[in-house]
Amino acid sequence: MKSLNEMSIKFLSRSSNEAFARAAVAAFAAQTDPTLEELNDIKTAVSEGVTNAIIHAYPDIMGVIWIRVRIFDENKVEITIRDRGVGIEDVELAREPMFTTGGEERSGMGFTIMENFMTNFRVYSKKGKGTTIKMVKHISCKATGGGIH
Amino acid sequence: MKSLNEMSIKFLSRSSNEAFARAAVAAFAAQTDPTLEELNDIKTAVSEGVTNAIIHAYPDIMGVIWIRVRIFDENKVEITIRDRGVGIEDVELAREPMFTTGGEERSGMGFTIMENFMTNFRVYSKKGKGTTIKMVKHISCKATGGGIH
Amino acid sequence: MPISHRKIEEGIVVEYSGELGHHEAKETMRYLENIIDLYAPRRLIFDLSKLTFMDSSGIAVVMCGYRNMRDIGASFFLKDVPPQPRKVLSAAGVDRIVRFTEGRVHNDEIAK
Amino acid sequence: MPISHRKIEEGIVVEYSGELGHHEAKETMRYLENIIDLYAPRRLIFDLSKLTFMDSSGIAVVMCGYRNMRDIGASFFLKDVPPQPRKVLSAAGVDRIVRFTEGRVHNDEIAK
Ligand SMILES: Nc1ncnc2c1ncn2[C@@H]1O[C@H](COP(=O)(O)OP(=O)(O)O)[C@@H](O)[C@H]1O
Ligand SMILES: Nc1ncnc2c1ncn2[C@@H]1O[C@H](COP(=O)(O)OP(=O)(O)O)[C@@H](O)[C@H]1O
Repeated sequence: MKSLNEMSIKFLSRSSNEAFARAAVAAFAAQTDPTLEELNDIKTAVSEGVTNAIIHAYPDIMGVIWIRVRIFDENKVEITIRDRGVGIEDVELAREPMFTTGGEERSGMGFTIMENFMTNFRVYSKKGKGTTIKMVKHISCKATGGGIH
Repeated sequence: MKSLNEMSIKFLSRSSNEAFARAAVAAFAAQTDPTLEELNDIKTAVSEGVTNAIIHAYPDIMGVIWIRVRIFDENKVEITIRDRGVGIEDVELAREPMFTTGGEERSGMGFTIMENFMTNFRVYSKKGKGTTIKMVKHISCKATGGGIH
Repeated sequence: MPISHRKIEEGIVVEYSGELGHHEAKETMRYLENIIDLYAPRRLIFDLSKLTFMDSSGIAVVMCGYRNMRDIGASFFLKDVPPQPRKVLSAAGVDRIVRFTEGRVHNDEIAK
Repeated sequence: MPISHRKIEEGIVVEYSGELGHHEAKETMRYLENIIDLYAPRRLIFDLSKLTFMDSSGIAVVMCGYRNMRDIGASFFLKDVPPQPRKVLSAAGVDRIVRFTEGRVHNDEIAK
């Protein structure tokens, strides 16, 4: 299926880049004319995915993070976040609410939020190879006519 | 010289992506703690460069545009915008204020604004191959301590 | 479209809000031209108080409004231009051609 | 730092403004802990009216403030939580543990 529009970004796994990453995705997704809540859901999910790559995928080194965003017909926004970090041994366990290897500073709710806030959510990971998460948000059609304008 | 932080973005030459491109660069550059005027200068220059790639580099086809932003020590932000479009025959002429091949809809002030609003500005272009512009903005150091935080 | 107009005693006020780049320029020019064709106002006040960003595409928009009004012997004003668009317009010398005004539009002020 | 505190009759108000993600979380937790160590207030009101964005990193920050206050037998409140952070906190069930309050903090309200 061909996308109507797409972009990708690539950046270093510095925590100072979290704000940039979520702002960039939100600015791109904004052209589907989402509601404020839909746009905030996307921004929140991206923040979770990027934070995971920064702290879990590259715990001790500076790595590279990729995000691709594609807009499809019928107001479907697909977001892919990819790292080449340590990977996840047991994805099912990692996705459990409250599960975290991050200690007191983490809530273990990242995956749960991505899953709840987005329409579809999938995780692909291989120990030692890295992790890719793919999520889709359906944008409600407005009476005034949504779509790319 | 190694950058302190960097990112790159890649997107289709749709005019609906202009707002995304300038917002993404501004969100990244914001971590150097610029003044509002400095950040607006960067946003404006990026908007000019991206608009040129969209309308002049790829007049009839949908092309790809790349932006790389690097932050160096001493609050130096370097922005590179690259297209693989038609290229510019005579760069010196193109840089003249008011020169445009875009007709009534363009003012011919894009290059002049990039040059005036940024600290350094260079254009590399080859007819039929594409255009790369590289611009640098020095961010003033604040008393409260600037730098990446 | 983030553009609207209203009639006042002094003429027509057109208000633009949000960002104005190349993506929004063509439709904005067409809007201004339509308003001028339709009303042939004595004065057109382009209210930019809610303009959050403008690049050089906006210069062509402003000059389009200015020329169309001049051609019918009428006057064109820019009202409440924020700092960022003002810097872009100044870089192009537009502030030496088009008249800027601030605050409430009064007959006496724009009649100067 | 976009965080500050002030004493009021009812206790201490800590106000956070801007975005709160992982990048800002550690410093924010430390700030809350320091305030609690320093003042051992009877009530800590974490004013989030100016919080523009929060992800799950903020859950750990809120729970850190809540636990530290509980450990000294004192109360912790979240004040004026905007919709986006509220949705994040609800997803984690924090709204069933921590008390939320709106508007001006009155002695009688938070004494409930
Ligand atoms: N990109 C990643 N690379 C490696 N491990 C990850 C990645 N994302 C998540 N994980 C693992 O999954 C766990 C749960 O993640 P999450 O639900 O987002 O909660 P949290 O980030 O608070 O720990 C993490 O603690 C970590 O062990
Ligand atoms: N990326 C590009 N690819 C091809 N031609 C370009 C590019 N950027 C600028 N030009 C040429 O240079 C001219 C001047 O550009 P500029 O000063 O930005 O003004 P304007 O965009 O208003 O025409 C353009 O009209 C065009 O002919």
